[in-house]
Amino acid sequence: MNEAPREAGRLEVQGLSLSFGGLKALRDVSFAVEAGSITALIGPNGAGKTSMFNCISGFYRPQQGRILFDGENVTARHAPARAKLGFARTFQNIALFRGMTVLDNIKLGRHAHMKSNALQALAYWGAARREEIALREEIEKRIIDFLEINHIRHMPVGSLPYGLQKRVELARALAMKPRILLLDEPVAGMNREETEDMARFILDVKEEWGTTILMVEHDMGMVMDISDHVVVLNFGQVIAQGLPSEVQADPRVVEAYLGSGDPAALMKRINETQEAA
Amino acid sequence: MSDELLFFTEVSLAGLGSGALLSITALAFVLIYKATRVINLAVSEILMLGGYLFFAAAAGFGLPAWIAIPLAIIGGGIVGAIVERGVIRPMLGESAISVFMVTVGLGSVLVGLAELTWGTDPRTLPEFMSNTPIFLGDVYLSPKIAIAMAVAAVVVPLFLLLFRFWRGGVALRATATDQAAAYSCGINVPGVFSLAWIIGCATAAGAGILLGAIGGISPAMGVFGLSALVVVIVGGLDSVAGALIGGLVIGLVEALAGTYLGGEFKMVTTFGILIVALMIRPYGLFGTTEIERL
Amino acid sequence: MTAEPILEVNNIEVVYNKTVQVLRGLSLSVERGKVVTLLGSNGAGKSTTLKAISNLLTLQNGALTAGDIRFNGESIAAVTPHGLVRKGLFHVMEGRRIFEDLTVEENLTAATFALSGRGLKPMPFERVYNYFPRLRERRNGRAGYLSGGEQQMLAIGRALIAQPSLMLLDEPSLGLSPLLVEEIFTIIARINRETGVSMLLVEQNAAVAFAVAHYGYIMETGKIVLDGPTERLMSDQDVREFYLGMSGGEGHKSYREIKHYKRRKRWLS
Amino acid sequence: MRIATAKQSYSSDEALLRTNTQWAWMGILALALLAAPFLLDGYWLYLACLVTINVASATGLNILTGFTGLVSLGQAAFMAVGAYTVAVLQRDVGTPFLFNLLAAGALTAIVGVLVGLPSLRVKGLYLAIATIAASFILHFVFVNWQSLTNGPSGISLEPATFFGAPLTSNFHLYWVFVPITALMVLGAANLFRTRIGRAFIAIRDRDISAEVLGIPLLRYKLLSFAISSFYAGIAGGMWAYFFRVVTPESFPFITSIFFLAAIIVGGMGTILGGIVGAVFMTLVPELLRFLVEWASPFVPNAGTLLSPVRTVVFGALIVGFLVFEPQGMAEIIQRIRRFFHLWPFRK
Amino acid sequence: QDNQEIVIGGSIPLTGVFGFAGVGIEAGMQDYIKILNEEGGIDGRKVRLSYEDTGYKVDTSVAVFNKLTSQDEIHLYYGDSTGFAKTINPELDRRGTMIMAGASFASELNDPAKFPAQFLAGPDYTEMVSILLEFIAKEKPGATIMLVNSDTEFGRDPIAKTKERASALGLEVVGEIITPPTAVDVSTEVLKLRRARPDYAIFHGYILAPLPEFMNQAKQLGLETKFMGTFWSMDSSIWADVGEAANGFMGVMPYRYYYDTEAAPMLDKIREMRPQYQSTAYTQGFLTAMLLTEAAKRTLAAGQELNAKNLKASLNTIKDFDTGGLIGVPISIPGNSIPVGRIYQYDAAAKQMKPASDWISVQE
Ligand SMILES: Nc1ncnc2c1ncn2[C@@H]1O[C@H](COP(=O)(O)OP(=O)(O)OP(=O)(O)O)[C@@H](O)[C@H]1O
Ligand SMILES: Nc1ncnc2c1ncn2[C@@H]1O[C@H](COP(=O)(O)OP(=O)(O)OP(=O)(O)O)[C@@H](O)[C@H]1O
Ligand SMILES: [Mg+2]
Ligand SMILES: [Mg+2]
Repeated sequence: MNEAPREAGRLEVQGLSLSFGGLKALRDVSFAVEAGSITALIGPNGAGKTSMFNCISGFYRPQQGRILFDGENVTARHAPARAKLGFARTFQNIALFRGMTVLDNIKLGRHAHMKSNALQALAYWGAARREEIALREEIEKRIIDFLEINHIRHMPVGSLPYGLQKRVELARALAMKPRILLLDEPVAGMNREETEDMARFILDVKEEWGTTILMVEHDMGMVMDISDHVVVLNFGQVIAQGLPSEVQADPRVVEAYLGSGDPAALMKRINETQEAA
Repeated sequence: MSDELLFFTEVSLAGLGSGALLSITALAFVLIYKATRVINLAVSEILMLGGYLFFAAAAGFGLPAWIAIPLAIIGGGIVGAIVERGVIRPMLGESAISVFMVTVGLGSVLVGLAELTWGTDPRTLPEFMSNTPIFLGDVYLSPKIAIAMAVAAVVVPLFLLLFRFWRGGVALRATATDQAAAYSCGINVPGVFSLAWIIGCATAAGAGILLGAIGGISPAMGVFGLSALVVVIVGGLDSVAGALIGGLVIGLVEALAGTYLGGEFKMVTTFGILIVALMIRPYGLFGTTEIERL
Repeated sequence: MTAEPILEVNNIEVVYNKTVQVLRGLSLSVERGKVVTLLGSNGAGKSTTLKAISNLLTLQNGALTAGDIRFNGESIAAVTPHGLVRKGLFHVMEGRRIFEDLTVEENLTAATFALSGRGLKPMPFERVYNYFPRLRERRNGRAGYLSGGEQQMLAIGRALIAQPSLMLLDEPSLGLSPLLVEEIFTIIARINRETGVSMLLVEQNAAVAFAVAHYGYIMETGKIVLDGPTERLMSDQDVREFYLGMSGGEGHKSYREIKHYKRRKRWLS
Repeated sequence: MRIATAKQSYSSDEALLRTNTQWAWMGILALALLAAPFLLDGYWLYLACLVTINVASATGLNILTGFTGLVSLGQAAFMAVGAYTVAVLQRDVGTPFLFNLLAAGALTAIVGVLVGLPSLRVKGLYLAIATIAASFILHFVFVNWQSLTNGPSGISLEPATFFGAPLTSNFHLYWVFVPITALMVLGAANLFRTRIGRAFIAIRDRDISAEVLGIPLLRYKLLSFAISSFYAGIAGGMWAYFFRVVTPESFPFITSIFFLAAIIVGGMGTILGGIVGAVFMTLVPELLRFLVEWASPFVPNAGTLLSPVRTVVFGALIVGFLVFEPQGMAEIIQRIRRFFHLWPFRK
Repeated sequence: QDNQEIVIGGSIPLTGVFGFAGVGIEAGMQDYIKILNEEGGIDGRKVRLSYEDTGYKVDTSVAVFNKLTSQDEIHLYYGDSTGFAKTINPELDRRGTMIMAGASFASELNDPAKFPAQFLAGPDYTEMVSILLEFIAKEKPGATIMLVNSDTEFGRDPIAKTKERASALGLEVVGEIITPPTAVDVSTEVLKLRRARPDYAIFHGYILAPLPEFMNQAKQLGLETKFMGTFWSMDSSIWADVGEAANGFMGVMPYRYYYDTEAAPMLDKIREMRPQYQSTAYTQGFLTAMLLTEAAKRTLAAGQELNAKNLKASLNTIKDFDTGGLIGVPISIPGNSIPVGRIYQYDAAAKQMKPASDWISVQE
C-alpha cells in the first residue's frame, strides 16, 4: 500500500463563538492555519484553547462561526466525518484505549479510511483480511519506526510511562492519514530531554509528511523555537497573532500570558519575598 | 365526592403509599451509590433479610415489636458493614459493572443462606401494627400503607436535610468521585464507605420489615428491590429527592395502570416509563450528569 | 540545622502488582521549613515516591517492601492515609485529581477535613480566591468543567485550605501558563517563607523548581543518582544539559537545532 | 516475556494461531470434541449440548458487554426472541433448520438494534437497567401476543430435520450444535482482529474520544447490539430445538444474570473468557450435584441442601472471582501459559 | 430381569419457591413406596424412588431428568412444574418408555392427545375452579364472583374457561384482578374488590401471599366477600401463622386432610407412620406414587412390557378405584385427570381445614 502522505490542508476559522450556559468560552475567534505550517495556539488557562480544538475536531458545536478546510465549510460535519477528511488530534489528558496494545491503538487511527463490513470481519475474509495486513505493514514501516516505538508495540498502553503514551497518541494521529494534526499540549509533563524528542518528531512530521500542524502548548521555549505562526487567545478572544518573535514582544501577551519568562527573574522575586518576610 | 372520584382518590392514595415504600427502598440504593458509586443490587436481599431478622426476633424469640424492629434494622446495618469490609472494599477501583455484579453475587449468597437458615416456605410476620382502618373522610387508606407513608415522610426529608447541610455529605460525594483524592484531603474513606453501607443496609432492612408486614416474607421477596431500582434509575441514582419523587410517581402510575388497564400492565407501564424517562433524561430526573470532556 | 528533618525516607523499595519493582533503595530527607525538589525523567518513580510517603500506594496495587518512612519522627507505616493528612502531611497528587462532580467550593470544603483534630482555625476560602481569581468566578460551577489549568489551581487551593506542615507537590506546574507558573511558584515560595511549611516538590520544569528549592535530588529508575543544594546542582554539567537545556555554559539550545543523537547521562554509565 | 520469533510475514503475524503449540492444542480440542459423543452417556451429552448453546450465547454477550462495554441484562430476552422465531417458523411455515436459525439471528438482531437505540445517550448501569426494562417489555409481548406466541402456555415444536435426518436425540443435536458454535466463536475471534472489533473496544474504553478518532458512535453501538443479539438469537434458536418447547417463562431474568456472570467469571473482553466462563458456570452446578451425592450418606438432608448451596455457590463464585481474580479465568489460563513458556528459565 | 427393581424418577422441588411442597411430596412418595415394598412390591419387584432437588427451576429439572434416566432404567416419573411437564413432553414422547405425573395441575396437560404420557393426580386447575363454582351455585345461586389471578402461566391457567363455566351455572363474574407475580402490596386491588363487592373472590396462582393481606384489608373495610383458593393454597400449615384473619378461607381440595376423621384406612396407616401433621403436598406425593405404581402393576399383570403406551393404557383402566380413603370417593381415570374434589374451610381456632361440602365430581 505504502501510500504517499495526503496533501496538507489549510484550516480557517471564521468568527467562532461558543458558550456553555452563561460562560463564553470563545468569542468571535478567527484565524488561519496555513497548509504545511506549524501554528501554535497559546493563551492563559481557561482561555478556550482546548474548546477551540474541540470545535475544530467536531466534538463541540459552536453557536456561531464557520470552520473552513481547504475552503470547504465543514462546520456542520460530525466528528467522524471530519476525521475522515483528515483532522487528526491528540488530547490534553491522554486518551489512549487502555484495553488495547500500542499496535491496536495505532491501527485504530486508520478506522475511518477502511472499508470492510461486519460480515467480512466475522469471516476475516476478502477486504477485511487484505486491509488489515496492508495496514499492519504500513504502520510498521512508516509510523512505528519513525517514532521509535518498536520495542513497545505489543505492550498494553496502560503500563507505559507518560512520555511514551504521548508518543503513541501521536502515532495514532499519524495513522489517521492526517491532513491537519491538532496537538493539545504535546510536551506537558515532560522534562527537557523528552521535550526535545517530541519537538524533533513534530518537526519531522512537518518536513517529511508535510502535514499542517496546529498545536496548543504552554512550553514557550518549544513554541517559540518550532512554530511558524502563533495565535494568542485570552478570555476566548484572539488578542494577538503573528511570528513567534512578534508575539513574544507584544506587551498584551506578556502581561496576560508570558510573564517574565525568566527563571532568574523568578528567583529574584522569590528572594525578595523572603527578605520581606 | 362522586363514586368514581372517590375510587380514583383511593387508588391514587394507595399508589402513593406503596410508592412511599418504594422510596424508602430506593433510598438504600441512593445512599450507597452516593458514597461508593456502587449500585448495590443486594439491597433487595438485605431487605429480605430485614424481614427475616424481624421474624426471628419477634416470632422466634418472642420479643416485642419495639425491640425486634431496631434489632432487625441494626442487623441489616451489621450485614452491611460486614459486606462492605469483606468484599466491597477489596473491589475499590474496579469497574462499576464488576462491583455491580459482586452485589448480584452477594444477593445470591444471601438468598441461599436465608433458604438454608429459614427454609423456603413463605411466612407471615406477627402483627405489630395497628389494624384499625384509616378513613380520610370517605377515603379508605390501609393502615400499613399509611405507616409506610409516615415513615417515608420522616426518613426521606431527614436525609435531604443531611445532605444539604452536613459537611459529611461533601465527604460522601468526594469519596465517590475519587477515593485517592478523598484520602489526600483527609477524608476517612473507609469510614465513609462503612457508614454509607451501614446506613444504606439498615434502611433496606427497615423497608423489609414494612414490606414483610404487608406481603409476608419469603426468600424470594427481594424481587421488590428490582422495582425500587427502577425508581432509582428514573429519579437519578445519586439523588435523594429523586428517590422520593421517583417512588411516588412510579407507585402512583403502577396503581393507576393496574386499576384501569389491568394488573398485567403494571410492570410494562413502569418499564415503559423508565425507558421514556431515560431517553429524555439519561441520568434520571434528578441525577447528576456525568462529565464528558476531552 | 540541628532539628530532626520533618521527613525521612530510608532505603525504600516499592513493588507494583507484586511484580514490577519501581523503587530500589531510595533515600531522601526534607529539613523542616525547607523546599526540596525531586527531579527525574518520566517513569523514574517520582510520583511513586510521593505516594509511598502519603501511604496511598495500596490504592494502586503497590506495596512498600523495604525501608521506612518517618514523618515528624514517627513511622508512617501504622498511620492511615487520612490520618497522615490530619497530622499535617498533604499530597497534591499528579494529574490534578479534583472532585469533578463537586463544585469548586465543595472541593475546598472537602479539604477542610484535613483540619480535623488539629485545632486549627479554618481558613476563609476567600484567600484561595485571592490567589486564583478565576476560581472565584467559577466557584459554583462543577469542577469537572474547569479547564486543565483551572483544575490545577483548584488542586493547589485545596492544599492551602488544608494548612499542612509538609506539602508534597507532584508537578504543580503541569499545564499551567508560563505566567501562572511563575505566580504559583511565587505563591509556593511565599507560603513556605511565611508559614514555614516544608515542601517536597516534584517538577519537570527544573528551572522553576530550582528557583524555589533549597535542596534537590535527582533520580533515575528508582534510585537517587545525585543530590545537593540547588546552587550546586545547577552548576552540574549534566543537569544543565538534560534538565535546563543549556548547551555548554551559555544560553539555551534551540529546539530547532537538536541533533539526532543523544549523549548518555554520566550517572547512567 | 516470550522470546520473539522471527515472523515470516505480517500476515502470519496477524493470524489467530501463531505457534505450533497453539495449533497442537486446537487439534487436541477438535479430537476431543469428535470423540465426546461416543464416550458420554445421556446426561453428559445433554450437558454438552447445553454447554454449546451457552457458549454461543455468552460469546455474543461478551461482544456487547465485554468488548463494547455496553452492559446488557437483556440476554435472556434476546434468546427468547430467537427461540420464538424458530418455534413460530417451525410451527407455521416449516422452513428448514438452518434457515430458521439464521432467521432467528436476524430478527433478534433487529430487536437488539431497537433495544440498543437509547445507548447513545444512556450509559453504563443506566443502560443496563434499560435493557432489563426492554426484557420485561418483551416478556409482556410473549405473554400477550396470544395469536403468535400462544400466550403463557407457549409453543411446542416438532423436532427439526437436518438435510433429511431428524434431530431428535442429543446425539444428533450435538453434531449440529458443535460446528455452529465453533463457527460463531471463530467469527467473534475474527471480529476482534479487524477495524470493527477495534472500534468496539475503543468505544468501551472511552467512547467520546473514539468518536473524534473517526468512529461513528451510534452506528457502532448498534452494530454491536446487532451482532451480539444475532448470536443470542441463534443460541435461543438452538435452545428451542433442544428443549422443543418455548414459553414466556423459559427465559427468566436470572438467565440474563447467569450469562453476565459467565463472562465475568470467564473474563470479560476475551474470547476465551466467554467460552470458559460458559462452560464453567454450566458445569459447576452439575458438579455440585455429584458432590452432594457423595456427601449424602454423611449429611442428613443433603438433597434439600443442594439447591440453596448451589445458590450460594453461584453467588460466591461471582464474588470470589471478582474479588480475587477480576480478570476472570482467562487471565488464570494466560498466567499458566506464561508460566510454561518461561518454565525452563524460572523456578 | 424379573427381579430387577422398579425405579420411579423424580424431579422434585425440595427448595425454591415450591420447596414447602416438594419436601412433603418426597415424604409422601417414599412412604407409599415403603408400604408397597412391605407388601411385596410390584410383581415381586421392589420399588425405589430416585430423585433430586430442582429448586423449582425448569432447566434444573431437565438436567435431573437426564441424569436420572442415564443412571437407571426409568418407567415412572414425577415432575415438578408445568414448565417442566411441557419442556420434557417431547422427550417423553420420543422415548416412549415412561409415564409421568407431577406437581402441576395445568389444564393444558389434561389432553391425552397432546400429553399421551402424562397425567394429573387430581383435577386440573380449570376443574378445580369448576368445583368451586358448582359449590357456589348451590350455596348461593346467582352469586357474584371476582377472579383474582397472578400474572403467571400458573395463575392465568383457568381464567378463560372459568367465565364460561360460571355463566353456565348462572353465576356472574363481576371482575378480574390480575396481580403481577411479585406484587406484595395489594391495596389498589383491594379497592377494586371493595368497589365490586362480590360475594366470592376466587384466587388462583398463589400459595399464600397476597391472600392474607387481601383478607385483612377486606375485613377492615367490612366486606362480606368470601375468599376461595385452589389446591396449592389449601395446606393448613401455611395458614397457621396468619392467625385470625385466615378464618373462613375456603378452597377446593381433591384429597382428605391428615386430620380428617372419616374412615380412611390409608390415612390411618399414614398417621401410624407419621404421628405429626403431614401437608397436602405429602398426600399428593403419596397418591401420585400410588397411581404410578398401580399403572405399572396393571401393566405387568397383563404381561406387557413397561412402556409409555402400555402404562398409560393400564392407568386408564382404573375405574371406581379405592384410594384407601385418600380421596373420599372411588375414582376413575378415563383421561389425564381425576376431576373430583371437595370444599374445605379454614377454622382458625382449630388451625384446621373443615369439610364444607360433599365430594363434587365435574366429570362429564
Ligand atoms: N463542557 C464544558 N462545560 C462548561 N464549561 C466548559 C466546558 N468546557 C470548557 N469549559 C470552560 O471553558 C473555558 C475554556 O476551557 P478550555 O478547556 O478550552 O481552556 P484551555 O484554554 O484549554 O485552558 P488550559 O490551558 O488550562 O487547558 C474554561 O473556563 C472551562 O471551564
Ligand atoms: N499502578 C501501577 N501499576 C504498575 N506499574 C506502575 C503503576 N504506577 C506506576 N507504575 C510504573 O512505575 C514506574 C514509575 O512511575 P511513576 O508514576 O512513579 O513515575 P514518575 O517518575 O512520577 O513519572 P512521570 O514523570 O511520568 O510522572 C513507571 O514505569 C510506571 O509505569
Ligand atoms: Mg486545555
Ligand atoms: Mg509522576
